[in-house]
Amino acid sequence: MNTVLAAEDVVKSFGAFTALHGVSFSLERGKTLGVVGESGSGKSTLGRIVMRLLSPDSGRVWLGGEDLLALGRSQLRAARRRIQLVPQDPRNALNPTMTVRQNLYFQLRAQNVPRKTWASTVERLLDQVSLPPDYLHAFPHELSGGQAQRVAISRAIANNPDVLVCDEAVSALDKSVQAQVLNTFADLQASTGVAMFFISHDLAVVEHISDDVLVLNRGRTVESGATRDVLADPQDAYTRDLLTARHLAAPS
Amino acid sequence: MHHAMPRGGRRRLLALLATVAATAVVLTGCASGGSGAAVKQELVIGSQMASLPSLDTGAITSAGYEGQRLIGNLVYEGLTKRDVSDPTKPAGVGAALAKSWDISSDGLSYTFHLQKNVTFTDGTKFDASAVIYNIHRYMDKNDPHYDPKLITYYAVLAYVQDVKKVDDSTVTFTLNKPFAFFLADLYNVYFASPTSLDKFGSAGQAKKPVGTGPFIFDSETPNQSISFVKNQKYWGVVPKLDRITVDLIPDPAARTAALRSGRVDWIEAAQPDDFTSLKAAGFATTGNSFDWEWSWQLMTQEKPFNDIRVRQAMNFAIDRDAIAKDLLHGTATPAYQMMAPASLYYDKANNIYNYDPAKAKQLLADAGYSGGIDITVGYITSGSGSMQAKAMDEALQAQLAKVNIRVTLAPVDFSGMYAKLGAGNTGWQAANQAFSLEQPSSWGWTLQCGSSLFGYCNKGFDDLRSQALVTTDDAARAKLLTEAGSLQTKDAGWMYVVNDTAPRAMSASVKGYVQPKSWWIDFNNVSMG
Amino acid sequence: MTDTAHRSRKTEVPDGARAGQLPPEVPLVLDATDVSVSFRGTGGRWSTVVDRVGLGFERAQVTVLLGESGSGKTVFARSITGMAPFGARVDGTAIFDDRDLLKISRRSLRTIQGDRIGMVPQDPNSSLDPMRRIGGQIIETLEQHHRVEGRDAAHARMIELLTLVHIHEPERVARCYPHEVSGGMRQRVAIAIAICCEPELIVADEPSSALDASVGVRVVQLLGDLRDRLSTAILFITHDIGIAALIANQPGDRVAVMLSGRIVELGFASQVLHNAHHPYTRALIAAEPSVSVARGHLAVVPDEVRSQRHWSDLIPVEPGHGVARPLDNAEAGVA
Amino acid sequence: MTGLASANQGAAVAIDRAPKVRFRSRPVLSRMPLRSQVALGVLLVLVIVVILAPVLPLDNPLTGDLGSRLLPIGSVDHLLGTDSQGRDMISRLVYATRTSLIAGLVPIIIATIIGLIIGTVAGLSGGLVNTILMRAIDILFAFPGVLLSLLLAITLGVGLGTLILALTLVWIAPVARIAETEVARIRDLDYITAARSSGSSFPGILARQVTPVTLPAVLAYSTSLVGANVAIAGGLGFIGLGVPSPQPELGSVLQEMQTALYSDPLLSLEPVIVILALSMMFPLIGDGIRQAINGRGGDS
Amino acid sequence: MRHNRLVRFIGSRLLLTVITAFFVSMIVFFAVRAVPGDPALNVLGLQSTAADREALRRVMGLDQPLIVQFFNWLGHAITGDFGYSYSQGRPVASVIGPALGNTLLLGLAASILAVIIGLAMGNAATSRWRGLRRTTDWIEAVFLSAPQYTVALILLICFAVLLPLFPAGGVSTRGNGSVTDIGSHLLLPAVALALAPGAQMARSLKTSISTLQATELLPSLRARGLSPLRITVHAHHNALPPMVTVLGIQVGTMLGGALFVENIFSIPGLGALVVQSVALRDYTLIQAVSLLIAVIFIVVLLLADLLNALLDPRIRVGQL
Repeated sequence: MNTVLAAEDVVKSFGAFTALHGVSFSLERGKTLGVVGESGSGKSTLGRIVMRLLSPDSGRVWLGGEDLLALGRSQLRAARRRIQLVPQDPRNALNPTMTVRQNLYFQLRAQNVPRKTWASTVERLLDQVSLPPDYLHAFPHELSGGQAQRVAISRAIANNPDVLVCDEAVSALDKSVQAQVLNTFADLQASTGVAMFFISHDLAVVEHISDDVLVLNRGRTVESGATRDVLADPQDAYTRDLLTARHLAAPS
Repeated sequence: MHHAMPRGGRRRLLALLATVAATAVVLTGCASGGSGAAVKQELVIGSQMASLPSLDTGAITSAGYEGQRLIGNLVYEGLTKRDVSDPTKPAGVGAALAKSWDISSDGLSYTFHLQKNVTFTDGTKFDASAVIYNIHRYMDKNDPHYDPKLITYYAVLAYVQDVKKVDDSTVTFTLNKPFAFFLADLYNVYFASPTSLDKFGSAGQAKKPVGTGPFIFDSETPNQSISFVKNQKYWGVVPKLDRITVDLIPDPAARTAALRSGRVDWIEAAQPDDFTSLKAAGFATTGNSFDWEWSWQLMTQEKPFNDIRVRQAMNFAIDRDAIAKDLLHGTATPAYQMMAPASLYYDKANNIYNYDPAKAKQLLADAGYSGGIDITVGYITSGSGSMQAKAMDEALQAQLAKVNIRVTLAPVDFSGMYAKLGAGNTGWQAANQAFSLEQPSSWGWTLQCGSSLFGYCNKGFDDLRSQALVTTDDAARAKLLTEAGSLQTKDAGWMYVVNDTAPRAMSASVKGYVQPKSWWIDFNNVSMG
Repeated sequence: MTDTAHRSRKTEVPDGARAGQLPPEVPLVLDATDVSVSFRGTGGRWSTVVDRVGLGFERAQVTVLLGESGSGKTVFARSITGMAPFGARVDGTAIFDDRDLLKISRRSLRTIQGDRIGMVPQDPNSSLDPMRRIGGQIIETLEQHHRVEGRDAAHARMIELLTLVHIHEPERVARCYPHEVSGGMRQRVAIAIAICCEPELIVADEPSSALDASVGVRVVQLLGDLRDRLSTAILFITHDIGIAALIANQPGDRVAVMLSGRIVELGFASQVLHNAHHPYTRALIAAEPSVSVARGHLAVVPDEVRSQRHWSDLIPVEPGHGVARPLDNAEAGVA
Repeated sequence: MTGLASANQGAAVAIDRAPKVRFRSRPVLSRMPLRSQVALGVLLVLVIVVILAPVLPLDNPLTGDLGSRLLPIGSVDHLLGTDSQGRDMISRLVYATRTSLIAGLVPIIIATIIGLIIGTVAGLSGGLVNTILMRAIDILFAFPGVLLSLLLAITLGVGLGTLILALTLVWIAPVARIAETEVARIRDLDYITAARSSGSSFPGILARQVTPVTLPAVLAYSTSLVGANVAIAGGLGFIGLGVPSPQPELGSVLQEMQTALYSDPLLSLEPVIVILALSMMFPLIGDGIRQAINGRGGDS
Repeated sequence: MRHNRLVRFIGSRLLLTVITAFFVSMIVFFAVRAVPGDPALNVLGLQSTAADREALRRVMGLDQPLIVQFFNWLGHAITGDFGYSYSQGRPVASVIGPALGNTLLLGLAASILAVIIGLAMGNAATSRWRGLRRTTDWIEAVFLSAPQYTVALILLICFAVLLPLFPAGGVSTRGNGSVTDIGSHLLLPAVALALAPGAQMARSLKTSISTLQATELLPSLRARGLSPLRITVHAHHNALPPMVTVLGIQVGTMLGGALFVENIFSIPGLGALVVQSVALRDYTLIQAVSLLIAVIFIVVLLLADLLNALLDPRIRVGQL
């Protein structure tokens, strides 16, 4: 049983607006699930639910076999150490009042990493995302977008989580920087076997990085399966529409 | 549908703006309304009253003597009045609605011969029935217009057993015991129109008083001002002024400002510090000594003032001359005893307290307070006759501090002072008020054993006073009261500070005003020119 | 020293590059030469954001300005249309109709902006006045430039414009406030305003980047159609190579690649996108994620390219296609 | 994206190029604008004077000589004149400033601590807790501040202690609201979301992530509030609800000097100017702090 | 549908106002009731007996639980019966009337001035001349933080005492109710009240305009070639809703400032009445006037919101 994250029939409404109408998926160790959809499709809501930043109205979420929704406060804190977030906006990914080192230390404290290993751990982490240790002293506003995002990734992998939830983690970056970050993700996955729940509106990115894909439209799953299969032969009109846009815009 | 909305919105906005503008115009109109054509003979007085009293006869006294002086005496009259025609003498008893009277030899029966041809300003005739109607209203609990508040201001009526009509213009009062100040004290027992009372009751009187006085109540703006117009049909000398307006300006600096800006023609209790600059600017200032004591009433039943030495120490500790001369620029004279120099009961020999801090300290030490004392003193911030209370009390506070008498000042307003005193638990060791002692019949609440709000009790003093109250011979009575004053002074019942001269300032256009040796004023000769 | 390569057709790199596109005597709509823009940073130091850039625009031609954030492409486009950001210092010339837009008075500028040069801003959510109805905003611009006489004519023209940008219920949409319609619709309205006076040049600054991909693609297609119908020159700014390819779809369209305030490669779209010579352009294209590239192997812009401070003027590599080469400090100083 | 923002990003790229990276922040003080530095300097001098007042060669502020009342400015022994009790104005004003600074600062300090806790807790918890706390605070906001302080002052009675208590109660709501706004601004930012999903505890996030970001802005605001608070305390003193006499307090000195409004207007202007200066100094300093924070780029 | 939205907005706003007003009245009532004192004594006076007072206390309902008293008081207050002011010797309502008129007049004058100051300074602060901007910044800093009563005193001393150009107090000259006369009386106090609100509005205008500059609206309008006048109209139209909100909030500042300013300029308005009733310790009056001032403020805030709903299509029909 290699499934690290799974959801079944998740429903979530905000007032009269239903963001998710019963979405299910499962994600295996070392794999990447791409979640695609345009704004309002519910993909970010799903991301927040699997991290239990939001509670669904109904449905179930398992993290490594544990029912995430049934956990008590302290169990939840422990569970959260196994699933980590790589946020969208590099400008807001890090606490602006703290240096890179302090930002990482906060994470290590939260993860119950022994204090005496902190100093060496953070250097190792920066190295993993190809940043020199000088940057430990930098404040976030002194970093470029790509650098900040790489620090955010290093924070997320600080204690070898099972799953990374990447919520539009590369969409605010310039293309060339995006490439760097995507490479970093791929390298990390290869070396640590972390599973990725990869949310993006950019079909190209998802195509490139995902093993499986989940296409959402207005809160419903319109397509799911292996990336290659789905995108080669989309069954749903919405997916085809997305693909058309993608292909139109692709440099031929 | 949808494009109707914003149009409507805009129209509504315009309507709103229009409403605002209209409101402004209306308000402006209101503010200007009522003034109409220019009134030439109009006097505007800036008074130190902080609020207007109820306008029902006796209730006017709730604003103190100032209320009577500037409101009550304009609208109402009593059978007698305080005669202030001679500015060199203290006020005596004069005839008012009664043109003359006979007193029985036992002093228990007073027969008043009423003025004829007097009518209330609503046309009702003033006659014996009207007198009886009013006295019944004050005394008879079953009278439909009986108001328990009024009788509290008419202590004199406690002596009255019965009132009888002899004929239309004659009434006889029968007293339950002889009372030497009966005539004097009737001065403020006002008479209101029975017609008006029957129609509108006490509440009506409180809003729209109808009396026989030289002026008729015109209008009031609560909290701001009250106006009177001349009573054209006044039975006596018709006043020269067409209109008197009294503005409430409790703040002394604001009174000066109002006088200077021409908003008022006359201010009560002018700030002495402003006298020089006011004179330089062409304003007239007046003042005359009269019977007005400004003192601290010490709570003699409680520590530390239950010890006479502490009370005397207070009196030796203060520099009255500095306060009278430096602080008040001579608008008051130092008070070294209970009676004011302008009082009928003044005796120079009783001036026993000079400025002697060393002696004060010694007395305190003798009383066992070598470390000094801590006291709280309530004082009236503004209102009838309180002079420059804050500045004076702060000066006293500083002077007393030099002999280790540490004073905390507790400011209250005029009515708040009496409410607190009445409640009994003031938490103060002394209170600062100012009053006239020309009415010995009303000394009860200040000086009489058992009823003094300050706990003052001296049997000898009470005996002399009760004797005086039934002594009809003026000289003998004065002697008794002078002796009483001497006793109280030796007792150091109060801390005597100064006697007021009622400083006023007025514009040069106010003519014919001579300040009497009294609290009372006669507006009949005053005119604008 | 000057980027003479772009200045005018006479000095455009290769002869015959234009063959078949336009008659040679057709003048440039806007000719920007040697434009530099700098800002006063903290401490009063001037930092140059656009460095001696020149570009000319012809009717019915799309010029794509391709670059990443911070490359100076927006500042350049705004500056040459007289819309330099507050506090910017602009040097150079931008000749439009024999007048230099960088020199003429604001008043004269106003008669050109909106009338003969239209602007499609990046974010339609903030470029339309939220307090005014859509129709009113179009009519306002028409009236400002005296393009219509009378209310009825203005209304008719407004409806015509909305129809032109493929809005199906123009009467209803005209009465809506911007927030009542979708983002794509708002961008169409912005385009309608930009073209309402039939301008000779449209500057479109990333018009699709705030929109969902499928909506954005349609907006870009709309702009392409309008170029055909109105023969307008379009300066199209984007960071997205896919979008660049989508709009620059005709043989005469050009792509200029901007890096740190300099144009490092310029040529016809087909040349630049399929036969890039400059290492930066190549890296950009190779950085495009795709199934065909193995994970972890997307190209990255080499550090030495990014940190290169000086680039030469464009050097022709084939007809109509020029590339800048790196200069060392000495050369830059000499140059 | 504006040109300036692009230019700034250009600067960020520049770090990539720099061969040797050095990160250093300028101290807060030097990033303040000149006028804030001046205000801070004046405040420091004032605080020192006020603390040292008992050992300075000043006259007794409580007793004066009735013979030398209302001396004009420039008198030999009394450079700033005397008040209506003949007390030296310099001494009066120094000691009054002392009282007023206490009445101005202490309530704000306490209110900031309490308000910060309420505001950040409400802001970060959201939901019902937020609704209840913030609605309660909204109700306090329905009072003009002066009126609320006046009501509290008469309820609690006259005196420095009660004045401080009343003013503290007045200022908790504004501070809490600012703190809540600040937290709400960052609540859904990525780094807080990341912190929440890190497995850290609520107090941990509050103390280590939220408070450091919120604090500078709240402190800047609170500093500005001291000015308003000095003004209100003075106003209460002016109408006799402040510190009882003879203890000098700027409001009561102001009221006291009204006596001289016509005889010597300039004399009566002295306390006005001191109150004016005090109430303007703190907003200037607060503004300076705000600009210094923004200048750090930490949050804007 | 759109109408419903507006109706719902107004309805919810009204409900909120009523709830706020309820709690506000609660605070006013209990704050003042917490002050020790015997209202019966105030009414009956010194000579009354304890039994009389006790009887009156029963009549006045003072023997009932506080919460019952509160609802009684509130019920009466809603019908305009605020009780009896012993210091004024008449029903509170009759005292408040004229004071309210004066305060509204002063408030209106101050609001108009504040709007003028706000527009002038806001535009100066966003002008293209650096010198003007900096000067305006300084003036704004001064205006924002100068306590109203200090401004009032300075104006009084400068323009009524040292240089007697304006009257030192009151609302109008005796026998003269002309608009110019009232204007000359209200000018100084209105200026004293209007500076801070004016500066706040200027700040709001400045923020709005620079926000519009930072977003693409103003650049886009410029790109459309619109004349400066049209652009200014657009900018001010957009800046209007926040300015209205600020003005609404600032009315609170003015009402607070009026407490002192009315006193200084001897204007018999609500503010002066509060201060006076504090000096008189007339708690019934304090309760009534405080409640009235707070309610005026709440209503102004409501009006500002409603006005915004009319001004701003996004509130009127939109997502908010």
